[in-house]
Amino acid sequence: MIALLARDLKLSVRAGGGALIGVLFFMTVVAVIPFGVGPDLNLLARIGPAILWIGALLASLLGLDRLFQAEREDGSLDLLLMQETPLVLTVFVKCIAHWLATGLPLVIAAPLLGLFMNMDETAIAATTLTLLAGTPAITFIGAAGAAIAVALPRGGLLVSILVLPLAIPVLIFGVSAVYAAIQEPAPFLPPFLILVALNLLFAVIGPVAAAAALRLSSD
Amino acid sequence: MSEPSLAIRKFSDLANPTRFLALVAIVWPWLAGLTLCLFAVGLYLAFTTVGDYQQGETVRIMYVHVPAAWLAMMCYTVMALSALGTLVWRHPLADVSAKAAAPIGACFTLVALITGSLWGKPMWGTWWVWDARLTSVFVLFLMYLGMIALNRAMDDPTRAAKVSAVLILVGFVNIPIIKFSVEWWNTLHQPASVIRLDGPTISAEFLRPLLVMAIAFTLLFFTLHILAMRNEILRRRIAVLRRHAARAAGREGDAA
Amino acid sequence: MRLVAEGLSATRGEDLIFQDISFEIAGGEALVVKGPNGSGKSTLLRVLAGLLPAESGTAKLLAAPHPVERLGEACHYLGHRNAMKRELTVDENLAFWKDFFGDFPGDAGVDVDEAVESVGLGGIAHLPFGYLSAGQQRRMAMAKLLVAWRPVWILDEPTAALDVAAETMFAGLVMAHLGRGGIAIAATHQPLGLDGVKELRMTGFAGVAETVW
Amino acid sequence: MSHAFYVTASYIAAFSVSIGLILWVWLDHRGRHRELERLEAAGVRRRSARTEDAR
Repeated sequence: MIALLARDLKLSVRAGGGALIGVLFFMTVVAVIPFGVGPDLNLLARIGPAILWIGALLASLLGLDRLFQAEREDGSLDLLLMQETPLVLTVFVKCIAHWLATGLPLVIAAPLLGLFMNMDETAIAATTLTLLAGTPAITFIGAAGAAIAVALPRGGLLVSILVLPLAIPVLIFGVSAVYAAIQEPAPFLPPFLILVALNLLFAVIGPVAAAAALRLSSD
Repeated sequence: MSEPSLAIRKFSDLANPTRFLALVAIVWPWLAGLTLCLFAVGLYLAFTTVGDYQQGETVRIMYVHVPAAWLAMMCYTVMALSALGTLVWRHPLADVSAKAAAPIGACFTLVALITGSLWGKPMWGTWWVWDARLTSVFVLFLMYLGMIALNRAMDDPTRAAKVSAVLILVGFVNIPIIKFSVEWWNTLHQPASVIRLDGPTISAEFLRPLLVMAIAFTLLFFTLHILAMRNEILRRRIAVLRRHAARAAGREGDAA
Repeated sequence: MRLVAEGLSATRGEDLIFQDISFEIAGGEALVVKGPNGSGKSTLLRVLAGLLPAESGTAKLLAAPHPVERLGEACHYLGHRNAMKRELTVDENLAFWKDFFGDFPGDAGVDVDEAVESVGLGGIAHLPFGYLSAGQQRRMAMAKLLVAWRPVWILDEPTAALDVAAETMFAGLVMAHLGRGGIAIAATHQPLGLDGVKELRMTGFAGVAETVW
Repeated sequence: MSHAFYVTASYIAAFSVSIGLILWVWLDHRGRHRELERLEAAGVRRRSARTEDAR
């Protein structure tokens, strides 16, 4: 399993890997927002957390379609399916590798973009923390969508369409946790704990569903 | 100065990468030494001049910020010239040059952004304002990153070079438009109270260290650029050798 | 150890690809599946590997050193695609599969260098897989069969892209595998150069399946 | 925070990014050089077989 993790990480940083693209997309999307809404620093500070979250959500969906498609194209998927190792575990490890390569850079880039959005220290810390807790959930639930779309010739866009509605709860609790941290009366912990719970739940549902979909779509 | 001679040779009788490598081996220690000396002088000057009465000590940030911003633009110009070389003269070194310049340009742009932000915090009280100049530099930074990503996404280097040459030129043509529209957008929104970067005209006292630092940074860029080009040439050579190796092994396999 | 298939049939979409196929292979024996294009050779192999569900019938490995739930766990499957990553070197690819497969109880796979030597391509394992020619890539995919032990080899057109020398080499590998008590099932048009093998002839399209529609 | 802090911070930032660049170029060169040597050790040579220029 460590071997699979190491291989996927290696593939994502080698030439042609997608590790850089996601974070670049994230930066571009967030950078474009002020051109739309205007450089009003107070307004940007107010909507900053939401924009960072939406940007991170879109960016983490970006490379998701390749998660199983690449394995299928060169025939590796067949061999992964045949082994004694439970397929759920294989999918889980692939999700972890994918998150480390694409999700974690987003979390690291978030504080910098927070500065561009003129957010204060609390807001930046809260956004980074919630992204750290929330982006794995997006990857896990996205894996299910990627597995469902794996057999389609042009599944890339479809994955986003399939997964976005499923990721709405993550977005809701992620953003509301950040706003709870900034605005005084609302407590931070309840939405954040729900976010963590969602993460754990999706860590189970996602791989199980993805494994089932992969078995069924094999032909 | 070794700089002009290199430029002349680079474009005239240096079609051959091997010749280029030989030249780099001679030139780069001198260039690096000169860069080091200039940096020593520049840093000495930068820390001995008195501070500006308005901006205080922070004026010293200018000595790294302005050269980095200058390099960010110059590097893009170098890339645009290389892109022309790739597309028009099909010079084999031109695409190597463009590819090697992208990460260096991105790094200097990053320095310009960071130092600009560090300058802005004590001046404006915030790390970042969507000032026209800063924003344009940020857009330039994104363009550099996009270029690097494009180069990494394609595994055939010569094809990647041609495609990214087109992108570089499109970007180069677009830069004035982007700059103009960002400025227009900015004046549309910007409240007049924000202090602009230019401030009072720079007096000769600041100009001297600034010039020395700018030349030092430029030389640093060229040193790094030719060394990065050398790496890129070696990388391509390795790729060719590997293909040779694979083919040679095939022939032996048939003979056996 | 015996591989027993009883009354296998499989469908693709509405078509019944084959029906009621039964055979039995003991350790050390090979089965060559023959038949015209579209007769269901590949489908049969994928059913045996557990990649497609069988419409009816079973395939089991009996008297194996380690009881298996699914036949696929005891199998190597060499399909049309090589299952190697172009970006990684051959060494990295093979080391990954060796680690990921693990050995089936009863025997052990050889290490990566030795496997590369056995397919006759020693010395270029440090190259990225994408740099190799089609034939070399195929041979490296065969080296994958050697790095981890599996008693059953399922081979789908294994020598399609290979020249005569490589075919002979591959026949040698299969014979060595049979000599260790393994089982090989191969679908092929070409004669594999194996002696003393069982043959299964697929007749082709078996009709339209009875459906609920 | 004092202005000196911002000045030193920006010099440190510029310095570390430059060092990072130099390090990248140097490590890249060492890696490529080693690969080339390994290839040559394996008997793969360019037809013009000029190896000194690789340094």
